[in-house]
Amino acid sequence: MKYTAILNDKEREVEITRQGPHQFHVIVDGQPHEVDARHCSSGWFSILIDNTSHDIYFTLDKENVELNFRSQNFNIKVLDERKMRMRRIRSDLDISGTEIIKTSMPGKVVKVLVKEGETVKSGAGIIIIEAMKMENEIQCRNSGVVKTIHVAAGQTVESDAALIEIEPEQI
Amino acid sequence: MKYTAILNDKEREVEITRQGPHQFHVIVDGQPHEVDARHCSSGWFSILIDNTSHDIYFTLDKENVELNFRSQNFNIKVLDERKMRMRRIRSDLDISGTEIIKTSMPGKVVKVLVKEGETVKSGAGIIIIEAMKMENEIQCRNSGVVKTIHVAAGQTVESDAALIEIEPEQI
Amino acid sequence: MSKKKLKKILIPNRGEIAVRIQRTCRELNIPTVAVFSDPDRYALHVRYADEAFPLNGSLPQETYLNQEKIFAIAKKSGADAIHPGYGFLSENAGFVKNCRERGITFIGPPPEAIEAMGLKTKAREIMLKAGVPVVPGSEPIENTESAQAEADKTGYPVLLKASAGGGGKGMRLVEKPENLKPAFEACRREAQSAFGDPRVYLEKYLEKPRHVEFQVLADSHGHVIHLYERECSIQRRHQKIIEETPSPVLDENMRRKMGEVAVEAARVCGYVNAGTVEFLVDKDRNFYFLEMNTRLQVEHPITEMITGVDLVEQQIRIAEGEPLIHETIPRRGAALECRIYAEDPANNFLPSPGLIKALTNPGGPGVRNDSGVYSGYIIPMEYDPMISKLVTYGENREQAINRMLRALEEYYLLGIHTNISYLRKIISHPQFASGDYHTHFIANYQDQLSDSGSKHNDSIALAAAVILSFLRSEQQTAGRQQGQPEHTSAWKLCGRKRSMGL
Amino acid sequence: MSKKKLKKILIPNRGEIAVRIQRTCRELNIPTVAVFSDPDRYALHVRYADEAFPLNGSLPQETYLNQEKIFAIAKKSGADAIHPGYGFLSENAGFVKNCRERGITFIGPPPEAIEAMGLKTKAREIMLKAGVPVVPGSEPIENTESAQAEADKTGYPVLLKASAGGGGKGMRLVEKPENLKPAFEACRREAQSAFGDPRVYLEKYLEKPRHVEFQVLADSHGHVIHLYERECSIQRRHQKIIEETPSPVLDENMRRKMGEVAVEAARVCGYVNAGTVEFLVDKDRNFYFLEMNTRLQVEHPITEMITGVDLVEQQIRIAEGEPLIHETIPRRGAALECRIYAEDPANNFLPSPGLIKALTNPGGPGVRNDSGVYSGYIIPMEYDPMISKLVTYGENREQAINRMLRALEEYYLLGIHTNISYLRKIISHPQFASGDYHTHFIANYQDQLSDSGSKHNDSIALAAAVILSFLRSEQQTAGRQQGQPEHTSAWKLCGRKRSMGL
Repeated sequence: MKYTAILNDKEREVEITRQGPHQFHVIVDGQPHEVDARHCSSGWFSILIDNTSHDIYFTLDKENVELNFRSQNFNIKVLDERKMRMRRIRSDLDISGTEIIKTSMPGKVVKVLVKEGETVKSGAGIIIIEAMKMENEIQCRNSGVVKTIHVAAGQTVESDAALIEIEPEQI
Repeated sequence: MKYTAILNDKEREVEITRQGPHQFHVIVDGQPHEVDARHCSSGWFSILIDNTSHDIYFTLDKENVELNFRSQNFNIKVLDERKMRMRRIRSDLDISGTEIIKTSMPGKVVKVLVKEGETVKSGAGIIIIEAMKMENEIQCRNSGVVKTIHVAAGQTVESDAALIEIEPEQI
Repeated sequence: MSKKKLKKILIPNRGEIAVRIQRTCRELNIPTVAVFSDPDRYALHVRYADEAFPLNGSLPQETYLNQEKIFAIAKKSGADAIHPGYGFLSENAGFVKNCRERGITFIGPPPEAIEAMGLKTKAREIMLKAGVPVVPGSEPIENTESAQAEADKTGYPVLLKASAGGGGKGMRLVEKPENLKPAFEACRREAQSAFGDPRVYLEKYLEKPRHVEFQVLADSHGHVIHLYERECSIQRRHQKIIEETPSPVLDENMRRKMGEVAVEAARVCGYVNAGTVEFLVDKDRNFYFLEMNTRLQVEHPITEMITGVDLVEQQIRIAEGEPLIHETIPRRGAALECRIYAEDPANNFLPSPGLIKALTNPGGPGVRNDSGVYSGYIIPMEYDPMISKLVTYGENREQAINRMLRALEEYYLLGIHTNISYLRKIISHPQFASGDYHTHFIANYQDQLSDSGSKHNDSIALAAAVILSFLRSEQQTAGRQQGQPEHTSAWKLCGRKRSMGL
Repeated sequence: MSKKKLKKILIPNRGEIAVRIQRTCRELNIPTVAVFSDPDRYALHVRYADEAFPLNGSLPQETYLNQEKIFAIAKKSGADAIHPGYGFLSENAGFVKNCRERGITFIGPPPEAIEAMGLKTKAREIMLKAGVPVVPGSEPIENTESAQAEADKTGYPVLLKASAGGGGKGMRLVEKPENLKPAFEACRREAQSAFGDPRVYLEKYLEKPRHVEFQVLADSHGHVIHLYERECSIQRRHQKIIEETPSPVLDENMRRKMGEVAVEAARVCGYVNAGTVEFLVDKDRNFYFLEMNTRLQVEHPITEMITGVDLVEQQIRIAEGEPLIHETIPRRGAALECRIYAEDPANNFLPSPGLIKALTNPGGPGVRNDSGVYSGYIIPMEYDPMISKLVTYGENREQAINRMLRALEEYYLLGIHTNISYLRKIISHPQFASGDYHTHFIANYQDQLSDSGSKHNDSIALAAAVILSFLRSEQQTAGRQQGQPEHTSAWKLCGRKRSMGL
């Protein structure tokens, strides 16, 4: 069976064939591997890939696979051929470039450092959030114009809530 | 709500009233206790009983509750009033005193030490099972007569399988 | 001071340090009383305690800093002693006085020593009088204008520090005059929130300084000894994250001199119990008194590793009025500590509270993990993101480092972000290995440390991800055929199945 | 012997000792190769290894004792060295010779030393010649008749022991002539199954003996040192279950004498690498050579705790041809080890394999846990039921004991039966605390040790059990009202709910 796996925004071809109850033949980027994969306990996976041993913690959420081993974290999207076709169609429609400033953790807004309509450079400080006794400044990734500010100083915010939206400057 | 809890073959009365989302008023053997009980993670229960803290691991299987804390193990049967009535009716019918010799773990029968029809004293060696590289002799609890032998030397046995049955001697 | 065995110890603290203290108490067969804020009902220190009482509330002021509530619980539970841990009330002289008035033994120094050393500015004055060299700095500063004047006088860069502070909280480096005002304000806010005291002072910022501190123990009979140094120069935002002992920079002569000064510093302020004398060492290996921390330090375990002494036990013995049994304490080998934080190094080190989905603690030879969390615990957003301290011992520095790398690799803490792989990068860095580093180490090597790691595990990850997806789709198909709802975890079944054979 | 850095180490072993060796290898940056039997595919040593190869089969003879398969894997993986651990091939001189022939470094003694010491009977002969006192005993015995004759000559009680044995396996105490025959037969069966050699010999059984052994290290340049003793008198069915160092019975003079004899014993048999010289100490404190174990001992960690030395690292260095860097090694404090078994003390110590439903490893100061299992692991029935070794360090014996009690209390290993509470009873026993005990300790105090523990936690257990039942019935009612199937775990939901508030 053929899959496309997306790691760090790069698409990679992976082909898999079952060889036994726990044994698989896997071709990654054209390289063949013999794999013995076992589910050891909830969330834990032990794989022997060409006899090298790796102890992997995983979570599966739809097509997203999160893996952790040897102190490294991997977020991989795995798509079969049908899903890959759907994705290609969808991506043609996706043209919005608005950056949404979020906080990855709940906290309190200490200060909003920008005003609506203001032009900001990539890496500029946008907002200060206090969480776990520390003040943290959140910066924007891209240059642009501040479009909407959803929060104000003093307000408590949830993780992943949209705080501020920044539109790319029109060229 | 009233329950009968059976611990070490003794019936104990326990009354419970909900006081809050995690708070309970519990009367055990006439002694009242204020309890704050939280489910910390799968199988783990933290209870504060009159402000003493106990970290309890539990498994629930129908009316059987198994608890482990402070290196102690507790097997408790908890019956509500309806189940208690049913139990009383059933126990009147239960008159068999046959002792069934079991092994609590899978293993291999090395030797059967008794014959059918043989009279055995309480504590007598009945069978030798090899498991995990060790030979273990299993003794009977009660004196009686060997009624049925289900296994033979060399045979592999599962845990909790009935190996040998011993009937109490007729008085 | 008369001898008196302690009967029950209340610990108005949380997290790993509360558990650390409980462990020694349990070894000494002294029952402990935990207190907890609303978000901490599920915390490990509550589960580990003998008794636990709610503080009702979530703000520090209404919980771990609330003396009235704490004393009420001490009375109710019959606790005759309090061990404050670090942070919270640990360096609050008023609290210690209140303990004294209530006949409760405070396991720590007398209030006079805390006052003398607690106001960093006063401590500096005392040390200068005793002939101990001190880093140039100011009195407490009340407003931005005075801050500007003092900074101009000292010369930039300067460090702003909470007068009542410690542990890196409420500390800011100011390199240029235009940055002073916002830094001063942020510092006051943090100082207020962390220590309940907004006062801030200012200190000359030394070039390439090393931070070296000495552990001291003083009993109530006038004996003071030291237990060698801890090198704490690996800091991020003025917070120590890796500590080691012995310090790679000290030779025996310097160690002896600094140890004598540390003992003298404790003596001149009438110190009793465990304390730490902090020094800065400049690039020419001059040393300056920085401050004295009048409590157990976060990094105390590395001293325990090389001396074999349990510092919490010593604290309790001293509080009971026992004399120190050690004249001098020999040391052996080397030890290293890494502070494990719930934070995201890839995202500006933002704290990362949330559910710990899986946890494997490292073990084996020479490894100690002082943790405050467990698998299934939800790290609350209200507190410091430090979740554990990983400590290794080695016959020598190289072995301690290699063990730390091994232990960090064994440490799986999943569901949240942690600094584990970041710590590995620091420890594997050749400059760290050389021992020749100072407090700017992290700032200097920031780019190398934020490298996203080797890519050579990519194909392993890809293979694993595809196998997982493949197995799930197989099982979903099987599930649909058997009429099972799709959301039933096929993975559970898979885990159970294996008892049935290969 | 020329110096040669080892590049890759194959470990033909399993369980905690394989993981223990892997840990040091990882610290030294030497990749490891694991091998595994069919039931061991899920074992921790496979998960922890760098490489892992199947041995295909489940009997020891077709797996961990199968030299052909092991050498084939060594070749395939490019391993240039083998660390045997303990048990299995660790004391098989033929295997060591085969390693030598294939150019593979065996991390252990030369085959000649193994042969000399491996046959317990030959070892005794050598020691007698070197003037070392030896327990009276026999040559290997081939049949019941000779056994009876030898036993009559020596006088009852006698000990039957596997000639090729060690670690308590294939050992039987015979107190009366009528018990000799069945014991002899059982012994031979066990010896065959454990060591692949059915030979058995017979030894005089000393009265109230203590078992005290010395750790030795010998390099390939003729240096031999010892690393003090381990007291191993707490035994059940001739298997050590608790070990400590220093031994409470030795004074400095006796320690020095026995240490010298141990070094001499290693020297006379041309020993190289780590080994252990076992002595019996009788009630008048005479000591007798018992045997030499030509491998790493199960209980080696307590020596590591008091000396700070990593014995596996020393083994590797010695195998690489390095000279010992230590002339003598100082010791500090005291250490204790408890062997944690999957067995049921309430049911005649029957092994208790099965699924580990929950596992919390103890931690904090002075605690080391060398484990071979994990939460979710199914302990197979095919192997020894030891699942971990819990080790504590203390400034003195009292602290080491108190820490062990604390650590055992922290140790939750659920789903299977373990000896954890049994170990606590031994350690809390006043006779153990006094240090005045011998190898009959457990037999003598059997009744006290099998006490089912205090009842004062009963009402806590009852309250907890009823709350759990009450909550479940509430949730089942709610579930039925919402049309959920009854078997859906309401408890899961409960665990998740708490993120939503109090």
